[in-house]
Amino acid sequence: MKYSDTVHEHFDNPRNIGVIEHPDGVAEVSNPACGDIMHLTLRIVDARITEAKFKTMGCPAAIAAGSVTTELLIGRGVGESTPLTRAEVNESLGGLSPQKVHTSVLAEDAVKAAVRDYHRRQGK
Amino acid sequence: MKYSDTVHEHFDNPRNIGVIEHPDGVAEVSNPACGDIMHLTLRIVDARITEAKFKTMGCPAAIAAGSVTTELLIGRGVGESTPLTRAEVNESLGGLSPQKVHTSVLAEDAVKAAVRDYHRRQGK
Amino acid sequence: MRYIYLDHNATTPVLPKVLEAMLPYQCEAFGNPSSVHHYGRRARVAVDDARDSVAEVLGAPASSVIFSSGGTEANNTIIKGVAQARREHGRHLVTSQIEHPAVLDACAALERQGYAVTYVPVDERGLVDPQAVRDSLTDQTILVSIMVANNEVGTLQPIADIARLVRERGVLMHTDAVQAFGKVSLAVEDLGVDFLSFSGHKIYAPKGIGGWYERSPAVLQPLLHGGHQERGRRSGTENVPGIAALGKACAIAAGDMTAEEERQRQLQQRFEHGIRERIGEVRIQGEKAPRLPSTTNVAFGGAEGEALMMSLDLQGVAISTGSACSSGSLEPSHVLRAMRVPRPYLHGALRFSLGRATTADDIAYVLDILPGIVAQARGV
Amino acid sequence: MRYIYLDHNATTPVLPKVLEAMLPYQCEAFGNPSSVHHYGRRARVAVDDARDSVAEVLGAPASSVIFSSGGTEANNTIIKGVAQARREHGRHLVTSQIEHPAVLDACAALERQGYAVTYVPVDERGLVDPQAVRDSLTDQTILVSIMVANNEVGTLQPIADIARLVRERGVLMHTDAVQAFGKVSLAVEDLGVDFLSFSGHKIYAPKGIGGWYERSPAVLQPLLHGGHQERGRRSGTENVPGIAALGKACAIAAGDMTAEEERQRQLQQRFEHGIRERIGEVRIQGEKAPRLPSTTNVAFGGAEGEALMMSLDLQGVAISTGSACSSGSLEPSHVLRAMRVPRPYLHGALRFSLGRATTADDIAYVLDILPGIVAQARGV
Ligand SMILES: Cc1ncc(COP(=O)(O)O)c(C=O)c1O
Ligand SMILES: Cc1ncc(COP(=O)(O)O)c(C=O)c1O
Repeated sequence: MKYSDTVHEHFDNPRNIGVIEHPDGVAEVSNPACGDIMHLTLRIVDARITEAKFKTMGCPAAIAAGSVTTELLIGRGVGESTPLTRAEVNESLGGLSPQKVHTSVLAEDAVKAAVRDYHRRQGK
Repeated sequence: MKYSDTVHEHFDNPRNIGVIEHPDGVAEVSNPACGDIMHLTLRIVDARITEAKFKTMGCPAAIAAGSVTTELLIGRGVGESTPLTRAEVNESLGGLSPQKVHTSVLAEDAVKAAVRDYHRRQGK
Repeated sequence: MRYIYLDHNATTPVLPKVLEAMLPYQCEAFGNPSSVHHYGRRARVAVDDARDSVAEVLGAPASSVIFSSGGTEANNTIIKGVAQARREHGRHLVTSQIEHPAVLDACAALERQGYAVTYVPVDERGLVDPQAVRDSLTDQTILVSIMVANNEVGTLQPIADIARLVRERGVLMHTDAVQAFGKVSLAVEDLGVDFLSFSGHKIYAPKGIGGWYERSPAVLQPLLHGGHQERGRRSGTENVPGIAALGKACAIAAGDMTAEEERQRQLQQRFEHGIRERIGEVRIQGEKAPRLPSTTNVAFGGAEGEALMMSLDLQGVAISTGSACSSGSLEPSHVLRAMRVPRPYLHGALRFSLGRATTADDIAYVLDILPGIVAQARGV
Repeated sequence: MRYIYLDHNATTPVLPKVLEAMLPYQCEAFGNPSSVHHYGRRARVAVDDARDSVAEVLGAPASSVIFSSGGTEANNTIIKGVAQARREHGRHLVTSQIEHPAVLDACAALERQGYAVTYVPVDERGLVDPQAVRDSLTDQTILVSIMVANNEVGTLQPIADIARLVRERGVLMHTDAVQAFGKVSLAVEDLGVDFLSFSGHKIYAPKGIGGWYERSPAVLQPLLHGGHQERGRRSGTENVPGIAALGKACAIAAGDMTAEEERQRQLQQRFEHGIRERIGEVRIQGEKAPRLPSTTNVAFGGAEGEALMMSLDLQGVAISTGSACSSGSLEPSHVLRAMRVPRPYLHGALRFSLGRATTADDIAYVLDILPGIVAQARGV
């Protein structure tokens, strides 16, 4: 497996690891094929993400994807469209190999599910 | 091609090269498949070979076979049976490889033909 | 940083003495063994001498040893070559579920050509049952191929028992001995096999050399046709330096095989004991089975193998997750699945493989850092 | 004794700089390129770099270069691999009567499996007629394989012309470039071929490494199945030191190809002129054809080649009779027969092949001793 320097860097120093207590949005998604699990919690104020934390049981790409996802999310709005796409995750990581793009899909899924959870809590 | 030390030695210093003038038996045999030619002349006194010379256009094994053949022949009688067999030639050369045994056959053929020529000249 | 290489099942460094044995044949005695002049003859002598050394490790006549480019070529030649030569006798082969891809994929290629292949399962210890092999034989079976030692978990199969049952039925028996060759005693007469593959780069010879043993008279269509090298069994200019190196590596292996096996056995016990003492939720594959002393496959529940491997790499420790050959794929290892490793462990397996250079100090160092790395991976 | 090696078409010594380029990957950066840890990554970089160097010599993208154990494996893979992949399209192949045994015997193996093969003749200069190739094509033809440079006589075939006619008909074109690679310019786009084989040990890299170019998308069933190395086209642990060496040898060859070609051309002219001046009844094969500057095949009427060769060997000069690969057989060379060399010359042919180390002095020395040796052989 060949990873970009960015993946290595995030793997080595993952940002925003952990769980937000009393979050505004939460999700846990998994990929049964490879066993990767991603847990994402968001703090959302005035429809804008102010805090994001993740935990994963996954390969280095999954860890890097979680890390970069939280970084990118902070400051973004949660309107109609999803605040983050798998393409952005992939690109921010310097390009994942075909065997590893699924980790960016997992990240996007987690973001969508956490935002959905937020909207549901808002009673929308 | 792997040759024994004996073949190498005979190739390097072939014995009895040349042609006996006014021989008592002479033969030239050839192997059309590989192009080898062997010319053998014998001096025979009282039904015993006293001198033998050979010339060949052939591979190192053929040269060694000619050389060892002349050495072995000298002193032998020319009665009913052939004075020299291919097996003896082969053995004296330390064993020829399957691709090269034909040179001992060529030598035996030359000996037989030269002895036949001797008997014919004797009017038998 | 301290570098510790614990991936000897993937490949090994060339030993200095082995390098020394091959160097003369690169720049100086560089002739082609097919050449008749003195450069060629010197190369030929090197090849013949090396063949003797290899044959000695196998207790076999030198003429039964054929050199190839490695274990993959040997396995492909034997499996496809017997299938081709025996196709009028039948089109069924038997192998196991835990073979190396060089055997499994060669079998799959034959399946695409209309052959049938039975993949015998293993038990949870990673062992093939000889009776299961016997039961899989039909009157169409032309070859059985079962490995001596598994590359991922190190389990040693009961080859002699299997071979006896197989050859009783008049079926040919092959064993992929790539991981066992030079490490444990392998006399072909005791094993009773018709074919056995080996590879140089697993025993401190270079990459690009290997070969096989074949019982004569051999039934095998060659895979490589050409200049009739190796008595026509494997054409192509001989890799003379590689062959000389393999000969030397065999001589070294034969010289201290039992002592080195015992030394590694001690380290393995210390290592596995240490892991159990320091880390919870671990599972050592094939723990109860006869195993290579070099190989410890351990899975950490709730952690992901690749992440563990990369954390170790960052601290200078080189190991592997599944087999080096199939890493880079998403699937959990076919060997661990065949052994029915439970799901929580399936993605958290590491392979540590020891070698000649491994010291008790190396083991202690890894035991020091491993608990923290596992905890971190479980915690992310 | 003075030793002069004039058998470079059989094999070449590894150049010191090439040896230097491969040594780090034996004992130190010895990782398996499939491994993810730093040992593996360093090996992977070496393989990638070498692939770039090889691709540059061919003017091809790096992804079109596949490494193998040598020229024989490359030829076998391409010929059998295309035959297997295309067998539903047709079962006819075309090659020439003067190919290397690695092509001819691979074709013969296919004939035994029910394929038909046309062996196009050559003229007395040793050249294939492109029209003859075109005329041999049928709607069953799946592959044409014609070598660039012949190993015994050095003649250079009009590959670009042949390839144009062949590909016009939608048929795949392979060329065995083992003897030409690194010696004359070979841009695959100019040649217009789909496959091209090469070998390391003919260009001062070690024995046991080679490979092929394939135009993408490639139609080819791999010969070696297993760990999916070389993008699945050729499985088996990569011969990293050999690959690094081949990369270096290519870089060296690319560096001075025209100058070295011209230098050898001068030596060749001097040599052939000298032979004609000093010895009667000689015949230089393919004298009038485009030829490698390294190769002089000369036959001495009424003398026997092997005896000449051994006499030269006794005086320190290493040469070959026919091809190194087929020496040891009784038959006169198939190449000389295909060129209709007259009978008195057929058994008296020698191949002198020059290389980087050959000097004008070496040529002068051989010209000094050769007349006496020929006279002696004619006289025995
Ligand atoms: C059990 C087994 N068989 C075959 C092979 C393939 O051998 P090689 O790497 O020499 O092609 C390997 C090594 O990768 C192996 O471990
Ligand atoms: C024209 C040609 N093709 C193929 C080969 C075979 O290559 P290798 O020796 O690398 O197997 C050779 C060399 O013997 C050759 O001269």
